[in-house]
Amino acid sequence: MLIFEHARKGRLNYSQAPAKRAVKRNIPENLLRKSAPLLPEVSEMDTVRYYTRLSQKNFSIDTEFYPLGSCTMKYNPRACNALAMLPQFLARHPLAPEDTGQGFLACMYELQEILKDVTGMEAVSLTSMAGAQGELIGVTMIRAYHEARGDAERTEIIVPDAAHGTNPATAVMCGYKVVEIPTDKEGDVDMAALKAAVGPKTAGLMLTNPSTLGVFEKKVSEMSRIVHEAGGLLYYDGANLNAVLGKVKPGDMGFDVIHMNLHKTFSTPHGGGGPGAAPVGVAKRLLPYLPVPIVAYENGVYRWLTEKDRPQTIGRLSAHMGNAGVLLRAYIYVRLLGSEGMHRISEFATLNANYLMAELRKAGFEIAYPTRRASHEFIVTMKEIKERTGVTAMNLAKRLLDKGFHAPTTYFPILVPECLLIEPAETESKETIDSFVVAMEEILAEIETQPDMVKSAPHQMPLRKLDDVKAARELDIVWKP
Amino acid sequence: MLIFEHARKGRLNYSQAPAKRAVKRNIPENLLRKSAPLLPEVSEMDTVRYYTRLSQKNFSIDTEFYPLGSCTMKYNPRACNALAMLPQFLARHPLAPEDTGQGFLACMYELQEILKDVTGMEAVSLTSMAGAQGELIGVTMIRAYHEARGDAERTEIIVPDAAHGTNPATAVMCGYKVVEIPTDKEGDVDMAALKAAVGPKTAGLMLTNPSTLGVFEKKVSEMSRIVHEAGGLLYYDGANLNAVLGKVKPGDMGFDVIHMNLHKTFSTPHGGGGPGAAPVGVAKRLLPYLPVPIVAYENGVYRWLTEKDRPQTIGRLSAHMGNAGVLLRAYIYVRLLGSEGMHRISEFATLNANYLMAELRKAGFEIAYPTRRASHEFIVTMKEIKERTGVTAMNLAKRLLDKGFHAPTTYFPILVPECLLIEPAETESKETIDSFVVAMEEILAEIETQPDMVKSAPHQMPLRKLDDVKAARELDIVWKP
Amino acid sequence: MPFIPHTEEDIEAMLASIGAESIDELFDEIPADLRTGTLTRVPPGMSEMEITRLMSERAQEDGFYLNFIGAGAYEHHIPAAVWQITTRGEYYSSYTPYQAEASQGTLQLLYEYQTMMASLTGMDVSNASLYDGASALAEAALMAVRQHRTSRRILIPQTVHPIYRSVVRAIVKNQAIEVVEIPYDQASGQTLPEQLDQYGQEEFAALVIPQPNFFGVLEQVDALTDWAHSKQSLAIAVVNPTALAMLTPPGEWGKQGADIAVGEGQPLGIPLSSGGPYFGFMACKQQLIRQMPGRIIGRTTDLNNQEGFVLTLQAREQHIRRSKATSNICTNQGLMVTAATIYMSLVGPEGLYRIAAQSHENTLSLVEKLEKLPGVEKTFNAPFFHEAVLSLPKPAAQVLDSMKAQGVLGGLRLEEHYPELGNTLLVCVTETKTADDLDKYVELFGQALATNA
Amino acid sequence: MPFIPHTEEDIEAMLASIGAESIDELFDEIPADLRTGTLTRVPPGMSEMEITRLMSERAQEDGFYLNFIGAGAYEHHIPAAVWQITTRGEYYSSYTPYQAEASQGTLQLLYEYQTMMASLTGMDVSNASLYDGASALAEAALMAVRQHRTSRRILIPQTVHPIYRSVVRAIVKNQAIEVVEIPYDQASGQTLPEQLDQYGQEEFAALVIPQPNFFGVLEQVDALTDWAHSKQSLAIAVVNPTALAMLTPPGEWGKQGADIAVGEGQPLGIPLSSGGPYFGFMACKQQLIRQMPGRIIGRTTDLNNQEGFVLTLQAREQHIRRSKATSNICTNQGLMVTAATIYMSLVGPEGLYRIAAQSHENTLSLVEKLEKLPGVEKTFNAPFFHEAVLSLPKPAAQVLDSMKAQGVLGGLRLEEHYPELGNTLLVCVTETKTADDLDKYVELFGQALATNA
Repeated sequence: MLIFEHARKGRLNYSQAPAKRAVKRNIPENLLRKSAPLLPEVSEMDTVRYYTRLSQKNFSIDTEFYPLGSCTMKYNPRACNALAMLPQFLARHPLAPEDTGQGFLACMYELQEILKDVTGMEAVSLTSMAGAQGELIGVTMIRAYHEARGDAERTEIIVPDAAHGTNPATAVMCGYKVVEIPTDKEGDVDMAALKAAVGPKTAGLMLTNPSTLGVFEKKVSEMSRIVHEAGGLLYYDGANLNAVLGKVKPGDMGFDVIHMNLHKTFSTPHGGGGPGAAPVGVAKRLLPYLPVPIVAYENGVYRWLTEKDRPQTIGRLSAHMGNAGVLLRAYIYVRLLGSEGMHRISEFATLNANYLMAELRKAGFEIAYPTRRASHEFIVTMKEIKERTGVTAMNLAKRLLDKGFHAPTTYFPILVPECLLIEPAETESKETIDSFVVAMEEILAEIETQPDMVKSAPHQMPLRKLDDVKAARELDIVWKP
Repeated sequence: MLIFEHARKGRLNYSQAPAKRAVKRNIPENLLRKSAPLLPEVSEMDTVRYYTRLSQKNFSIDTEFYPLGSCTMKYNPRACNALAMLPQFLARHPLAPEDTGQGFLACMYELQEILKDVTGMEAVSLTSMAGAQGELIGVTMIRAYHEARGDAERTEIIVPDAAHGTNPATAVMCGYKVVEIPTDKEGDVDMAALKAAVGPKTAGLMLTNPSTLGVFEKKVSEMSRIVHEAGGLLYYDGANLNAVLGKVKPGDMGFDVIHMNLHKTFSTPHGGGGPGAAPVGVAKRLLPYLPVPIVAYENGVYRWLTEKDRPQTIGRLSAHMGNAGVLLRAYIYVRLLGSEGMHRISEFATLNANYLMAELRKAGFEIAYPTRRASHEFIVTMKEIKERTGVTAMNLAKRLLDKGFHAPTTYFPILVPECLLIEPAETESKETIDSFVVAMEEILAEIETQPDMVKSAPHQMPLRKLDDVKAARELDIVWKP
Repeated sequence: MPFIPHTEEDIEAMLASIGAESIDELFDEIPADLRTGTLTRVPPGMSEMEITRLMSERAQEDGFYLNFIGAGAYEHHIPAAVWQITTRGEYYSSYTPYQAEASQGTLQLLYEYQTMMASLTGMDVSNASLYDGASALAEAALMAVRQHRTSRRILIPQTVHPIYRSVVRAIVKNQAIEVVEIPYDQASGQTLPEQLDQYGQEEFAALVIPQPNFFGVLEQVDALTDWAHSKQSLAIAVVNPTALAMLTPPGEWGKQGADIAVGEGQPLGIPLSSGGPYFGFMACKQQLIRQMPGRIIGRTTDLNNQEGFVLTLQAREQHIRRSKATSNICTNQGLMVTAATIYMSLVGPEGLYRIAAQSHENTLSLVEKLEKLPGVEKTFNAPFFHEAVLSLPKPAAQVLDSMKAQGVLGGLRLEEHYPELGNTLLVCVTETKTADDLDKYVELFGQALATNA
Repeated sequence: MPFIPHTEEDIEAMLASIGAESIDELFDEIPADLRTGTLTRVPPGMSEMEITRLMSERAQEDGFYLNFIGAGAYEHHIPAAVWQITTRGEYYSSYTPYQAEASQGTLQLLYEYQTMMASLTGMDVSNASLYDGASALAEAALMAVRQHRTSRRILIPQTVHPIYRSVVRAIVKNQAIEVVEIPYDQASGQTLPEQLDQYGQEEFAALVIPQPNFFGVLEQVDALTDWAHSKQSLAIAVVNPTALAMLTPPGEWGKQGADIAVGEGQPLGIPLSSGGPYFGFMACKQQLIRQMPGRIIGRTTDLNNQEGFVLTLQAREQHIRRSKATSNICTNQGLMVTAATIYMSLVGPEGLYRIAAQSHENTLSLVEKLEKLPGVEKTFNAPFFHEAVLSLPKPAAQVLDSMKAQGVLGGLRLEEHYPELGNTLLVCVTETKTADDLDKYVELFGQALATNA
């Protein structure tokens, strides 16, 4: 039953609204609404009850192991939430004078400094509200850089075929043509193809390292050299920064611009699909183009740098300065871990991934890149199993739900058939990983003995498998009374 | 799996403890602990995950209809929780000087005034931490009163057989003998028995009105006269105050002392069994005996009254001033409702109860006191059904759990066989009550067609019926590794 | 090791299973010359106790002010239930609902959100949110260009929030889209329909119509919408969701209604929080749905024919369509929308109306009182919603500084964005302000005007 | 109608079903002369917005202080996770777990709590909590009297918290139980075992043994316990749960261990909150279990032989046994114990040890620094845990007032309860205080001593 179906006409939560309708008004009749909007008329208690119960229908990090590759589902410390929601922080208006927000701005400035250090970049802007927006900013800066140099010929962005879909989509949004290059069988970018692709039209290369295949691009320095020599710039998609935090700095790998998904590496909550935050870091040559505002610290005072201070900036990407509350959570998280904790993130994310990979291999699963170390994630392919039994990666994923585990990422990266991209993250214990292996072993046995049961999973969830095709075909996206 | 079974030796949440063991020490070796206590060694995330999932195994007001008679399970406004937990309130030490707590004390003083007004009593002390402690305080004051008058002969407290078990237990704790008097078939106290029971030994009468049978004692004024004429005092058990709030004041009914369960009438949370709070109100003659501390307002300043101000006080019942955080929640609740909202509580609690009683009667259930109005609760008896089908009140209760409703109170009051004491409370909507009636009708049908299924309920819960007898016989109350 | 649960025994057993000697060995594919040295600007770790104290001190340093600034972010009462439920782990720490069967909580809620927003805006459909109001407007502009096919020109009145205009420019510039700004009428603060024709001589994809506009002023939305449609262009509404409880929704503007409605969702239960996270909303007509970026939730059935919810129309999105997607957008602002949905459920249609009406009345009252002060007058003569521009007889900065010293943030100076307006102040009053607050404002404002500085 | 969901139509339909004309008619059994008039001292209702503002203002009025008061309530760091989970609706708004199958969350947690507390105190069993430390001590006294059968006499050292002694007297007096107070040694602040014999000549039911005692001083618990047992009496321990991470638990005191251990549970994750709600804990030896008041949870199995938890030994309780119950207690402090259990899980044995050890070290450090000030000395020469009594060269009230004006609460004056000690101050330092805090304390303290007032 939807919230609307709990409603009764005329019901009102008197505590939550002014005691009566104000009457003073200077609005012409023709601008006034004629009929009330369809908002539910439900009591406060029933609203609380409804949304509390509804929440219980979600899997989440706080309730289940969630080894979703490429998403870094790790513990979101509760302290980050509590402290970012201190009443004074919540109450502060974004346009309140800077001298009424020195405490907040100090956090933002320090976060910028910390992010610069861990990425090896020259400067950081916190404004971006999501990874995809970070990419947009990054590629826009690449474009601005070339334009400022009067180099109008560069119309292409090179993207490996293993990249997140956001990479090519972003390049197109920035007016570029996408040149896709293939991956070799070891999971690395095909260097010959890269060499063939670069040239005077190359504006830049977008690279995720470790890649979405869960392996470190060993020849990244050479790639950097090739692209730079051709006059292009290097973009670092920070989606997998968790795998190398404190171990390798993107700046040292030769990247000119990077976005960092704070909701991944820096453990801000995913919130059922946002809000994220994805600060952007740049090497020196892109410094003038960074989006504003940026926090500066001058003469003991924090202040915003704006277009006035940064005349070449690509401008603003959000109405204020980005997702401040998310940034606060990330700030608190890095302060909790500190310099001595940064590299532990990647170490234990990597340990967990390699251990789980080893255990699943022993259990009989096929690893897509068996000769490689896993980064913080790795790929199992169900290709052989599917051909033999008809059970797909998605079937296995749904069956895992029955066993109390969220499924890994399925069918991404698209170049590995029937793949499961598995990322345990560093906050999971060996016991949890072991119990996941047991569940995977059980399913492997079920596939042999009762494949139809696996194919029709889930069975233990409140709902059986949902019909995606029907959803798209008989589109019902707004409830009608 | 228990939390202990998620533990690993040597695991530590570094964020939650000092960075190292402090070494400075002046404690002799023989006073030092030799082996570590059995506290779990579980990661922060696993602790959060474990207790989050565990919580989902509870029914609660925030998730289910909970018509538990005599318990007044109504909505606990979330604002009360949020505001009582403002950081300054939480941080304040109970022994901090009064001038650092004027904001808090103002709330307490106003709460006292409000409670005096709604009960018609002369003064109120907020110190009591639960209903049973309120009773202890009340009867102790009755004792102090008689003792102060040199009247040592009064050794008996009269208690109707319908009373809560706390009433006789409290009288005994206060050194009194309990004289139990019966209930007539209309659910009222047997007046002849009362008259026979009172006399020079009578210290007082403890009465709940409306009674636990869900009916208003119509002859309360006469009872008051009888007891008072015999030299006894009247104690009002405020458990059912919700039924008459703003309609009748216990002071006007002639009561000398009253406790109010704030966790019932004033909607503070039950918290899985506490903390409660049960301020005590007194008529003039008991004023000197009220427990301290009490908040006074003098010359624009709030301060605690202590033994110095109140030399005849029965003393202190808690280390500080009672359950301050609970009192704050109740204060916020009464301010939200205000004077115009007090009587609505009883009106709609009564409307809901009488409506549900009428509907259940129509559905074929036997009402224990069919000629009476329900107060905020009423009793269904399964006596005939049990005799005919063997299905008990407890069986029905368990079956209700399967249908997503918490069970009513069963087997209390003990004088009605196979009883269900049902209290919907004013915050439930007609739709919810109607859906409960549907569930009750379904069970009634199931009793006729599949009584064994009903007898072996619950079936849909995570666990089947638990073995109470085994629990008591093979006592296991502490986990052993 | 904060947040890392591994014991020494665990590490040994895991390395043994992997067949590695040390954790460091697991990084052996990273060329040695790339390995990072020490971090120099990350401070040492803190315990939760220490960071709690630090953050509490910083919060106290920032303090509380009586706030009369609006300008795109509005202080409204947020019921305590909203965030107590929203921060439940099941909402707070779940991912995008890719596995529908394990995400019905979020999915069902988002479907309800879409329904509420479609109805509030009077449009046919809504997506599940975008980053914020400004970027939502940029996405609407891109959407209009895709739909129009022939023109890459967008008309934006200068009465649209100046930063929204900046954001639109920053985002659409890459795609060679031209943004044409339309000046406003200095008397009314409105975009006058009768003066538009010069901008319509060349083809354009869409006209943006703010309601209320940045000045708080109500635009002549019917005429503006009809004008855009008369030019075979789209009408994009930028609206305040609280105001929509009182004002004609975009779907009913003019003869056909606006085509796309976007706006900042923050007023619906999201704390001001120094500017974010907020959320942008976007609703549109049925025929534009496949051009709409962002997540969309659809109702469907499961194998047992039980009703349930899934992400739908994913073929528009980047993770399926890559370089051919409608946008690069990958997330919505799920948690914010969770809060907004609970907020809208708690206040309901009548509650939201009262909130809007009270905000409106409070603003009218304050403006009336301020107009009585010598030299103070309304800058514009058109009706306004819950913000108004006032012309002052002395520099606004001085007045604001003086009020700030007394704990009141008196509004926003318009000088930076509208130098032509001179000494003006944009002041906003919501339902959170009492009669005493208004009196206090007037008193401090009067004092500030009276002092020489 | 706040929190009442009834529409006009609902009310009409419900009255029709009942067969009543009006809601008022439902009250027709209440004699007319008893009907209440208007309420005169209840203010008009407020909206949530209004009460939020009022409470926020009152909270700000109270402000924050750097607190060095202990005396039975201790400021410790509380992990954010504790209360975020504890206030989840499922814990916060559930009732006593009478329907076990619908209450496994609370029941399983309470079973774990019992296990933790039994282990922390070194006792065999624990109940599921009592109201607070003071009332728990009173219940322990009653329990000892029931167990002893022949004596109604309880020995309580004056080193036990003065208010605990008041509460015990208030509760046990009704049952004609005699409370005998034992003076302390003025040099050590301890209860000296060698001076007890005069109190043991007459039979007594129990000796109460605090550890640490109210002065923060560590008692000679082994000798005290053995002395009580040598007189065929019970030993009742009153202990600080944080201290138990470092100190010998009551179950190991002397040759046989104490018989009952009680105390205030507040240090285990419960905010100071002006004094409550806290919780009392009680643990005891196996053979006393049927004398123990309060709820007890037991593990059992269901019809399918699955493990589960229920309330057990209810035959001791008032709702079954009425006038023959072990106590009139009806509730525990469920929600507080929920928080404490999560707290103990988060800090674990090592964390709790570090918290205790750091508190101890901090107190030692502060005392050392203060002793260097002229005229300041430790009042007692015995070891202490995280509180100490200091003798001052001038009235403690003056010193405290002076420090308070600088935002520091310097401790508790002992004069009221221990006039014989003169100008003394009980000061407490927990792990929450930094080296800077101690320096600040010393500086302000020194200034306060130096000024003439």
